[in-house]
Amino acid sequence: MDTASYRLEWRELALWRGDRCLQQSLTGRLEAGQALTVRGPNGCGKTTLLRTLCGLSQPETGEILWQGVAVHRNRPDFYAHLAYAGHTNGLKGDLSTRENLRFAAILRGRHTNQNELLHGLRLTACADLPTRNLSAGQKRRAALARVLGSGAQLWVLDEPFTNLDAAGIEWLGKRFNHHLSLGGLLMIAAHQASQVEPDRETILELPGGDT
Amino acid sequence: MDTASYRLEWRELALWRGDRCLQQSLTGRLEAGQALTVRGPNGCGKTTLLRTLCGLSQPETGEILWQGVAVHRNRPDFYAHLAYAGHTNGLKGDLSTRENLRFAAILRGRHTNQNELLHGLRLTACADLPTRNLSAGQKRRAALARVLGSGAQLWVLDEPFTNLDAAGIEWLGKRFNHHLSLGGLLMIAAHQASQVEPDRETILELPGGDT
Amino acid sequence: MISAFLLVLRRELTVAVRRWSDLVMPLMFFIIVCTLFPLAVGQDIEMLNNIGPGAIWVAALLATLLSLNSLFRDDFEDGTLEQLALDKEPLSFMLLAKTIAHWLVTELPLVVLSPVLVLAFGMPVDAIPGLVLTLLAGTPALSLIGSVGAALTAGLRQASGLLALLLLPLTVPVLIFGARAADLAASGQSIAGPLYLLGGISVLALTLAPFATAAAVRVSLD
Amino acid sequence: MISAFLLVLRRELTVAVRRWSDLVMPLMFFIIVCTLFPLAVGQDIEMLNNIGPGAIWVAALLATLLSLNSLFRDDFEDGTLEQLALDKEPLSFMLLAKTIAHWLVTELPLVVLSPVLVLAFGMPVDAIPGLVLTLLAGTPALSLIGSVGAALTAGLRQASGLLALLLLPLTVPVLIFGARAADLAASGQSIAGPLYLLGGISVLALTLAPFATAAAVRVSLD
Amino acid sequence: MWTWFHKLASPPHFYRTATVLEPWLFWPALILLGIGLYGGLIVAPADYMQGDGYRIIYVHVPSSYLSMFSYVTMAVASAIGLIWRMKLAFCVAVACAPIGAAFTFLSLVTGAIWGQPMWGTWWVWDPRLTSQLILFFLYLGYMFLRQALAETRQADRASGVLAVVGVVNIPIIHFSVEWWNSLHQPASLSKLEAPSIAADMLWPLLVMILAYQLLMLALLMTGIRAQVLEREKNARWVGELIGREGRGA
Ligand code: HEM
Ligand SMILES: Nc1ncnc2c1ncn2[C@@H]1O[C@H](COP(=O)(O)OP(=O)(O)OP(=O)(O)O)[C@@H](O)[C@H]1O
Ligand SMILES: Nc1ncnc2c1ncn2[C@@H]1O[C@H](COP(=O)(O)OP(=O)(O)OP(=O)(O)O)[C@@H](O)[C@H]1O
Ligand SMILES: [Mg+2]
Ligand SMILES: [Mg+2]
Repeated sequence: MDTASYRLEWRELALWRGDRCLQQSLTGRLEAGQALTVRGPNGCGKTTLLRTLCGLSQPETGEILWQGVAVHRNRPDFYAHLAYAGHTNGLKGDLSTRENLRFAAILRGRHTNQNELLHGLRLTACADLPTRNLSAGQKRRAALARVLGSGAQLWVLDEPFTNLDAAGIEWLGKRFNHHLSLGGLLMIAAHQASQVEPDRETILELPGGDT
Repeated sequence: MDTASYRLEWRELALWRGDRCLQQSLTGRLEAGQALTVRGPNGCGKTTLLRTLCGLSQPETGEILWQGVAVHRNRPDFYAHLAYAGHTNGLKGDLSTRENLRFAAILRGRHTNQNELLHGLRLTACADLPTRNLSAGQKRRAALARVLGSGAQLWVLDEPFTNLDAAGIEWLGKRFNHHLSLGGLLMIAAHQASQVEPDRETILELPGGDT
Repeated sequence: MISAFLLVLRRELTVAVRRWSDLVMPLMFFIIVCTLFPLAVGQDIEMLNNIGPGAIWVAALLATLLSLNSLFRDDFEDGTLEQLALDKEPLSFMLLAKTIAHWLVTELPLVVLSPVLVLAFGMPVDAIPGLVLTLLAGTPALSLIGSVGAALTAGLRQASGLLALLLLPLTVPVLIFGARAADLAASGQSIAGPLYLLGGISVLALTLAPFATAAAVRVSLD
Repeated sequence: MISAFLLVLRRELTVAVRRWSDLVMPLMFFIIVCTLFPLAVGQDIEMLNNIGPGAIWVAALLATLLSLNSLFRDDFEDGTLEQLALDKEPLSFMLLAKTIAHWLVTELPLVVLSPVLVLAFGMPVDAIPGLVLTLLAGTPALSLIGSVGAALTAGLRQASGLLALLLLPLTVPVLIFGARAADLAASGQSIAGPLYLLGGISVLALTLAPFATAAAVRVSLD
Repeated sequence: MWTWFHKLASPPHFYRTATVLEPWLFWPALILLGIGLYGGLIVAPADYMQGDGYRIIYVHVPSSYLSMFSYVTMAVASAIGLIWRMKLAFCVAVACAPIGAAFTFLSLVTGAIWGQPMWGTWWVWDPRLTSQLILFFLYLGYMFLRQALAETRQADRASGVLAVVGVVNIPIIHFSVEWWNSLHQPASLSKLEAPSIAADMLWPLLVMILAYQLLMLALLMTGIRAQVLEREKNARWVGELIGREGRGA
């Protein structure tokens, strides 16, 4: 990871779905070495916010800046530093975990040591099964392995702890802190504790959810 | 709910996937008013166990009895008392929550008051959206609503707390205890605390998971 | 049991209406295939007349194949198939309702549209009732037999080729009798014989296919 | 950029080869569709001869449609499409790779196999080169135009369904020119005219379709 | 009766039975094949219409007949497996498929070779020929479906359903000649009272059919043994078996 310090900013975002306004006037920033945890009741717009910041959805109003440059002006540069894992796992069910990871790594032009990562995530024994056959937690682990091995500075994770067992959650927390200590940026949406050291963490509590 | 006391038993179950033996010689029983929480590391076979007990998978060896009768001998009677929610939500994305629930209710020959349930699960505001548009937690709530409104004695839930916010988890715990106090049976797989009163709960700790 | 049946039927129809673009595809395909023949074969009226009934039947079979692909796959993936399998009502019955919905949504429009296509092939107007009758008698068998294949391949992705391979041997008799009867009808002869046969196949399929489909669905879920 | 392109191509091919049956399946499908025609239409050799080119083109279009159905839907549902959209390489390029893989896996085998089917229709052996050439020139257009439609329907908004419906007729010109050219080839005439036209459509599709596909994918993901 | 049935159905026991039976089927099959070929190619006179070309009948008819026999065996075994949840039955069904497919292929090829001089073309879309081709597709479908389903248990049951459903095609093949006017030879053997074929030509044919039948059973035994071993590879008795043979060698 290079040592330049990165920063993501967003200003006056308004998030709409259909004819409902989920959130308004969201402004914030995330700097190197910091984590932002988005919390809030179900349906308040966490996923929508994360997807919007990644450029998968268009905000109704407002702008998003990576290194001070509007994201949609410079997708290639932004995406070169971004790794995202959403509610869906982004794995091809017909390929094994190893193959899925190798594909993701080469696409990023990296050659990480897969084995260490697979071992840490306790996926070694099932790394050669088609991911379709994995258990829910194993699928989630494989999706996380893609992000952890991406070498990206900014990790955006939507409920990363879903389906993980206690040991997995703890291990993941350690990796988060390690990533932050190297100057990475982390943004997660979660209903559980984020496992990040408190002094590195900012919590964004989104209001809303329905009656 | 009628007052007869129900019971589910299983003897010497062996669970296999492909050429891997996940669990062997599982024997146990679940009686009216009791909850069984299945725990264990990712990939140890919780989902497989639950699906097998419901009759969705065939066990390699062993038998499963409902009221002392082998389950596959008497599907209609067993299924009349069973409600299951797995990792997938079992919702038609093109239909609204209300439509999905109405369908489930009529199929069971029941006319529960949907509105109360929807209100409790905080789904009222989005009850007429196609479920495809719901947030992850809202989808989960809709799937749970199907089980909670089913009037079945035996609830089998695979990681019911996934994607739910804190308030939702608490609310669900209350419903569990209520169901048990009426003489219902509950079986869940979970990585979190099950929210069930300790004296009603049995914990089945499955060994395994991979290196 | 009847109410469960009607309920499933109604849900399927509702979903189909919401996804109307999926609905129109097989129909468009049917029309395109039928109009292509005159283009490929040329203007020779007699020849067109000759291939007309066969072509319409082939188009119907292919349109069916196209739509069968997703008959159970969506339900398999979103978990609703699982829920049906866990119901106290007999699975075969509810799957029959699904199949009937498929017939209403995919096949019936073809049947209704076929008179127009008769004209495209320059066939005599008298041929219309015969053709429509054979399609009415034969297409239920296509849907029913198709549902068995669709259930067997529900859990598989990219299974369209496999599905065709599984279904061809089972549907060819329907195709042959159907085309034969339509041909007779076009030349003004009596179609009673093959028509009864087609009806017979459909009734046979109606009594047996739902059980095979249910068995296949249970296997796919395992 | 090129390496990302090749990588996507390789992954797609790996997914296809994963189960070798998947690769053989479009072929089987193609053969099966082609055998249906003689069964339905009868054994009259001259007639078979006449419909042969058209039937082979219909079979090719159908095989394409069936497989396009799931070209992006799977990727959409399992989230890999999202991942591609978040990559630093241009999305249109990677989607083009996917489309080319689709062509290699689905269409190319058909083209290679088509000579055998020429025999099934009792067409003269001289017709083979012409048919193969028209298929080679025309099928890329089918895949490319199809990919736009597949991208639009992946997320299935109502409006995109409508667009897909509009796209389907776009493949009709390809089909018509293709069948016409194959027909000319079978009767020993020069096919240069329609062949250039087909090639032209394919080249046009190659330059425009990837951008439309990428835009459609971004719309589907929003 | 039932105890015997259950004993036979236990994989190790059946494995041993099959091992014993195999040579007793294989060698007689070879001998009969020799006799049949001798009778068919040398003893039998040339046909007054077809000359020597008709001799392909000695391959064509037995393989055609066995293509159907194998399918029925496969379907019956599948039905037993589905109803009584008997794994061994599925082993039988799985072993039948490639054998049956091979016979069907042989029947198609010899038929086509024979058709060239007889009808002046390799292939016509005649009902019998078409339905035989369809039988071939049915076998392929069975094997491809198994290939596509990764888990054996699932593959067994799914392909079992297919085999049972597909059995409706067998009567269609057999009666196709009578139901439609067809180019193909109508039944000549089944008319027992007055066989429409000379005795010199007939007996080698019968011998060949018997030889093919025995050969098919021998191959079936081999196939079943392979299946049983494959499925029970983790069982103790297989370990012992391999250990013993390993020591023996
Ligand atoms: C590709 C071409 C052919 C195919 C697929 C084919 C297929 C078959 C089949 C399936 C049977 C078994 C019928 C039954 O047992 O019910 C059969 C039997 C027979 N075939 Fe063919 N055949 C072909 C060509 C021919 C030709 C060219 C001849 C000779 C003119 C011929 C002569 C016979 C005879 C004599 C029998 C025995 C009929 C009986 O006794 O039932 N076949 N063939
Ligand atoms: N074909 C196969 N061959 C070998 N192992 C397989 C095969 N299919 C599935 N498995 C393994 O079987 C196990 C299935 O576990 P299951 O889904 O029951 O786990 P679980 O306890 O529910 O886990 P989670 O907490 O992650 O949901 C996984 O470990 C998976 O890797
Ligand atoms: N077409 C629409 N019209 C109105 N509201 C919509 C529409 N589509 C989506 N929504 C609403 O937008 C919200 C989307 O929320 P989002 O998925 O961002 O929630 P979330 O905070 O991630 O929730 P969760 O914790 O459940 O994952 C939901 O409340 C949903 O009901
Ligand atoms: Mg969310
Ligand atoms: Mg699980």
